[in-house]
Amino acid sequence: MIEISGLTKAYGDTRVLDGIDLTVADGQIAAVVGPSGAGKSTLARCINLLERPTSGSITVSGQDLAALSGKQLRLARREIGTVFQSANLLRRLTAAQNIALPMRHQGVPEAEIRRRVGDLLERVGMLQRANHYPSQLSGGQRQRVGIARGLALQPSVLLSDEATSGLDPDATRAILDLLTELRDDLGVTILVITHEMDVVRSIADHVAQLDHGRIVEQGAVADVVRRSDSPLSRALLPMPTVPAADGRRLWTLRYRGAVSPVWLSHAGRDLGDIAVLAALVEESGDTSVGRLTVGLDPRLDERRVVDVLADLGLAAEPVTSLRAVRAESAA
Amino acid sequence: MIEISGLTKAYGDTRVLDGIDLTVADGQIAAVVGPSGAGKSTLARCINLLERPTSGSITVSGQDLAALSGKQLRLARREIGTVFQSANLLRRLTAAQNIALPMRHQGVPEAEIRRRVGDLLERVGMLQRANHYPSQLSGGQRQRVGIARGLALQPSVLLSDEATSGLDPDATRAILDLLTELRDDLGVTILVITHEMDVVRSIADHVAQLDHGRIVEQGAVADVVRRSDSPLSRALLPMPTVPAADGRRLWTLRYRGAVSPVWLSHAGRDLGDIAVLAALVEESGDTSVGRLTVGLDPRLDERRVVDVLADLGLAAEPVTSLRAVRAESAA
Amino acid sequence: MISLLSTPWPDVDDLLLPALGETVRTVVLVMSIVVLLGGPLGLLIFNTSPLGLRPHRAVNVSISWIANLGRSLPFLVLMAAVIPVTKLVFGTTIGFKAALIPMSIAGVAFFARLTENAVREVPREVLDVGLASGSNRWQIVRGIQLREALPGLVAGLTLNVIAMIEYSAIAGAIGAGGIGYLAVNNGYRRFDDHVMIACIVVLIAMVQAIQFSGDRLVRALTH
Amino acid sequence: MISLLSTPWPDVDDLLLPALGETVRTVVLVMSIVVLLGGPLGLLIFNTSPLGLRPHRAVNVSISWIANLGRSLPFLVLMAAVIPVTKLVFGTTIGFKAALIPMSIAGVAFFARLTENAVREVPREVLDVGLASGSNRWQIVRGIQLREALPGLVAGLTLNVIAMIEYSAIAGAIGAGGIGYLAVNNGYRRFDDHVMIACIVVLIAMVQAIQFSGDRLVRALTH
Amino acid sequence: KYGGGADEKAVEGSHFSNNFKIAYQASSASEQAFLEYLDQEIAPDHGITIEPVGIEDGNQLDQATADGDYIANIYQHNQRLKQVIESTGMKLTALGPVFQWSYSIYSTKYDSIDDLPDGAEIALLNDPANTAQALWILERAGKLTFKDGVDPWAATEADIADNIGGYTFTYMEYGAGPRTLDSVDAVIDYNMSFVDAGTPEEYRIYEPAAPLAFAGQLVVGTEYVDDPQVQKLEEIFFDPRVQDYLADNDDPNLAGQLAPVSDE
Ligand SMILES: Nc1ncnc2c1ncn2[C@@H]1O[C@H](COP(=O)(O)OP(=O)(O)OP(=O)(O)O)[C@@H](O)[C@H]1O
Ligand SMILES: Nc1ncnc2c1ncn2[C@@H]1O[C@H](COP(=O)(O)OP(=O)(O)OP(=O)(O)O)[C@@H](O)[C@H]1O
Ligand SMILES: [Mg+2]
Ligand SMILES: [Mg+2]
Repeated sequence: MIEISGLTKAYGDTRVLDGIDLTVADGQIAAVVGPSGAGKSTLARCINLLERPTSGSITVSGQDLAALSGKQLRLARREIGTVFQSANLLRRLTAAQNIALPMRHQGVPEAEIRRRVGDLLERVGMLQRANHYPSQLSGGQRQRVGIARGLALQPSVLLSDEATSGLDPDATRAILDLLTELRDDLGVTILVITHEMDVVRSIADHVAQLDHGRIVEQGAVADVVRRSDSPLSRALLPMPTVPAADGRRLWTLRYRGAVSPVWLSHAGRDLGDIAVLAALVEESGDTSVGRLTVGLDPRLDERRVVDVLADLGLAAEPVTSLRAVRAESAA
Repeated sequence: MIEISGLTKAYGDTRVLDGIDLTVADGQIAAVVGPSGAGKSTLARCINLLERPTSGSITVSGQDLAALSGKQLRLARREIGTVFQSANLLRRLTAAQNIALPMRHQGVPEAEIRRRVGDLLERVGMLQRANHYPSQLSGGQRQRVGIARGLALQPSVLLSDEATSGLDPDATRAILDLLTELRDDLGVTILVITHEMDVVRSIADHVAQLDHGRIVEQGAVADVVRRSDSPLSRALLPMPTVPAADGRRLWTLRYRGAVSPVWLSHAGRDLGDIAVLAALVEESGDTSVGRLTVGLDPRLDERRVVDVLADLGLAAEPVTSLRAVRAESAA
Repeated sequence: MISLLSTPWPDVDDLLLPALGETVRTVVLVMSIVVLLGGPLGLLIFNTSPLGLRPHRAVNVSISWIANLGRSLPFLVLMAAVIPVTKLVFGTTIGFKAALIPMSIAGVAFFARLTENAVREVPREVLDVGLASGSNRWQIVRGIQLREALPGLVAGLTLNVIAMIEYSAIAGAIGAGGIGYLAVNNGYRRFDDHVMIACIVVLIAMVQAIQFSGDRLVRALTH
Repeated sequence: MISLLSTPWPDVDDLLLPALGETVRTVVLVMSIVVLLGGPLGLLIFNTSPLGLRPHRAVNVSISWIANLGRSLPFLVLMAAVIPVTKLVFGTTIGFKAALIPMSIAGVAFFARLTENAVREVPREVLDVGLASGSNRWQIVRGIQLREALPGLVAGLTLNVIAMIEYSAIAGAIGAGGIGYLAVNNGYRRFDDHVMIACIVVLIAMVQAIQFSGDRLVRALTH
Repeated sequence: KYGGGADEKAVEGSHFSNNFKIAYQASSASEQAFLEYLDQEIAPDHGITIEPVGIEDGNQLDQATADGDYIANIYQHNQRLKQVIESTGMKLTALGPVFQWSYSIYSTKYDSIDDLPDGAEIALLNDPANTAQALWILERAGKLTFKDGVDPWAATEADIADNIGGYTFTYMEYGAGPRTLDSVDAVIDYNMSFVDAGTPEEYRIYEPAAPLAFAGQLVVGTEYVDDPQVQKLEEIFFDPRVQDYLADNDDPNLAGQLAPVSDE
């Protein structure tokens, strides 16, 4: 459990974080998204107290880190795994030694270290590179060693700062599966910083958007995707690029969960031909979510369209102009 | 124009690149994709001769770099902009000074340097941070300074190694627009290394997949997405996760270009209710591409389904098992 | 002009070999003290500085001041200044033992600065790795700072060993002997050209060998 | 016990101030030569090494060998060894000028190693930035290597200045004067305790000031 | 505690063993040769061996003698000794003179002291005793006068009343003398240094008799003056054969460098 309230961090005059309130419940994955420079990494660094907050309070597993003595702080930090944005590997240590380092320092027995290092290397697909030095690894390989090291102490809280950016889709999938497993099987509380909305959709329970040091929107992922017009929901389920409309009226449709997959055929009976111009329909966290831009006969009554689709479980909204759709899809 | 043939690079006994043949035509964007450690960065480093190839030949704008004298090589390299995977900023220089460095070394007049630095900073959205040192920048900000620096000498060839990984969607969009503009307006030849398939779909003309140092598949993006069952095409247009099938027969549908957007309604007339289980329909390089998993009445004749859809311009294929779809969508 | 009074070549060995032994003994002993004390002192100076793990102005200023003392005085003056200490510890102010204390003081102060400089090059981010995973300060210093700075430290050590050979020539003035002193005393002051040439050759060979091994080690440690 | 033979306090200044002037003059002059020659030499050694910009074994081994020469010999022996050169250049082997050449040789060799060590810490990747953008070697060396290594170089320079003050005390032996020599000759050998105390105070203050300014500068340059 | 050396057993009733460690100024080959002569020719008669120990730093050497680390040392004259005792309070006693150093003016440019031009640059050794000794040579040659009440054996440039020759002085470390010869008009230094360096005798332009006041003394720690072994030491050093040997030996390390003790 991570509880942040009123967190502010300033470098000189510039406030990099400004009154952050955020709670990540036990055994949940929270995603923090937001533009480059928003303060995401700073937030993570405040949580494990690598940066001292200027004001505000942070408790992790009920402990206020800032109030702890040196020794207590060290013990508390061992419970918080950190994956750094730029892997920060030790240049003079091999991949395996880098992963072993935190365990060595914690006094884990040598045999146990060997076992865990092997296990972690395998998990991140780096078994073949165990004895390579960072200079002999590719960017993504370094990143994966950093992930393994962050998990080495079997933390109960994990801070993952863009762990998967720069990883290929397969490796990303493997890491995300690993994180989900940690949450589900071991109840690890995870804060994921990411720019990849698929990552948020596929593993996060909670999502918060940071901008200029403030949280501008947050909520359960299930709730946020249902919101019809919040910037975060649009970012989470971006509308694929829409081709030209050739005379049809454009509508945005949105649904989540209990909707029959044959809704399109059914709607077609009432509304005539439906041109599917852009669509993203997928499974997310056990339910189906959809977001489409469709073209309908412009002569149809707006009310009727909304009602027919509402009966089927979809939220429908006419698109005011093509420009708007494009802008939205770029957001 | 970049022409690579038979390129091999070995570190000791391990071949990191193995017989690469790749051509990027003038004014084109080629994307290189592939798993972490496949050899993508090494490929880029061979092109600007930061690594000497073990064998094979590389010509850039008709020049074989390996055959040039020191001075000629320097001149040739000025025509090749490089964006490094890990920005590689100079720690003791500010953002602006980092960008100015290559220009200073090329002897660009001071006023011109100031102008171009300002312009580049603005392009990558870093005008406010011009005088920050790298240690005062966020990861994404550093990355953007690195991009600006790679463009500083107005190169005719650009090597971009994961320039946008770690950037938020807006910043990514801005960078991609910048790259497209460079290609379209200035005819810059660009090699983009990326893990983000949207990046490939939205800007690349050509795509090559690297795996274990070999090119396993390549082609024009337009061609590759049309291929029905190549791994690269599936990676490019990944099938969103498919929910449970409840009694219907699963089909994968694929199309590109000249297909009426109302095909779904039309197909419904012949095939009955169509359950849209997963879909990705979007505009890609001026045409519409679609990839869907739909559920149809299991009693329908396979031939008939294929024919009906083929008439509408879609390739249809029955899914052999749910497992297969999942595996495919994860690939 | 070769002096007529030079030691005959065959007899040069009789002077050279013991002197070489003395130099090796002195330098090895002093270097062990230098590493044992100078290393920690340098780490302390760096880590209490504003860039270190535990900035502490008062401690930093005072130990930095103390380390500077050891490098402020000409070595001969330093030797004189520490006579009371030497006398207390070894009961004598002359000979090999008496040279140990002033040489160690100068060497420790020098190595402290070299250590500080080497450790300063370790990027802050990798120290954060240790902090974030709850390592204690000593573990961070040993497991991360020293480890990452290893090539720089070895290069510093190489510099230091060679400086100590130089100092041992001055320490010869109080009877510590050694090859540098043999060169100064018999070669320079007594114009014994054979001894001079032999000493110079041996000194050059020794320094080359040390520097060469140091460089090799540094390269082997750099990944 | 304060010697009866000590210079009266009011007269100490008359000895101290000229000596201080001599030290400053010698060290400033030598340091300019050291920086001008030692820096490039160190850059050359590093850049011809296997880790450098243009590895070249033969060149590397030979210049490294030459640089080692300058640090192989006890300073007094070095002074004697270069007498012919000194004589040729300055026409004299005595006094301030005669000290410049041996001091410069030792200083240059020392600074070459310090430069090499500082520059070695610059990550290879930032050199690649220069190579990839077609900068020539000199631009990479000046604009990237030296620039990035600046804090390390300043720290090395600080070490070097202090070492040169120490050397100047030995160079006093051939009449170069200076405060260290005053401490040795009048303070130590003549038991002039007033002069000794005054010299020690000045030397300590000088070294502290240099180290302190050096440290400040290093910190200011570290971002 | 020492018995003449940390690792040797002291003779019954004495602080010292039968191996006499005697310190001399390490840079002086002639002092070493002198001690070796004693060891071979005189000491055996007394059942003693003499072990010369070269120590360059005179102050440390005196301290060690006062402490009984060495039974005696032989590198300084009475005036210097007085100065050391006065300045440091070391407990040292001189037992008597044993030899005198030949001390001369050398020049490659001029043939005699009288040829030295007005303003000639003369190099002197920089340590106090030798600076004084050199100035005193010039004083006795009539080339300068000292201020009233100045002890000639402690004189410095500041004590000169009238610099008749108009010389300028340059100071150098022991060992630099012969090497400096070409750079200056004249050098005043020990003969032994020039002999060691192989400087031809023709460059010796002035060679006054060494004064008794500058005779090298046998010095022991005051605490040990009555030690029975010190008695033996005196017997060895003041054996009449010693002075005869100094007068007419042909050891290249001694002849022309260490002279017998004179009458004044
Ligand atoms: N000096 C080296 N010695 C041995 N192997 C090396 C060396 N440098 C790189 N490699 C190996 O070469 C392979 C290719 O590395 P490269 O950096 O080109 O991968 P990449 O495709 O860019 O991966 P990523 O997407 O992770 O950046 C990697 O498996 C890496 O371990
Ligand atoms: N030492 C510093 N001095 C001044 N500003 C700083 C300092 N460190 C960071 N900043 C600023 O704080 C802001 C937040 O940085 P942070 O690293 O938290 O961003 P981020 O959200 O992680 O971005 P990214 O996605 O690019 O990694 C940035 O605008 C950065 O410029
Ligand atoms: Mg960040
Ligand atoms: Mg790469």
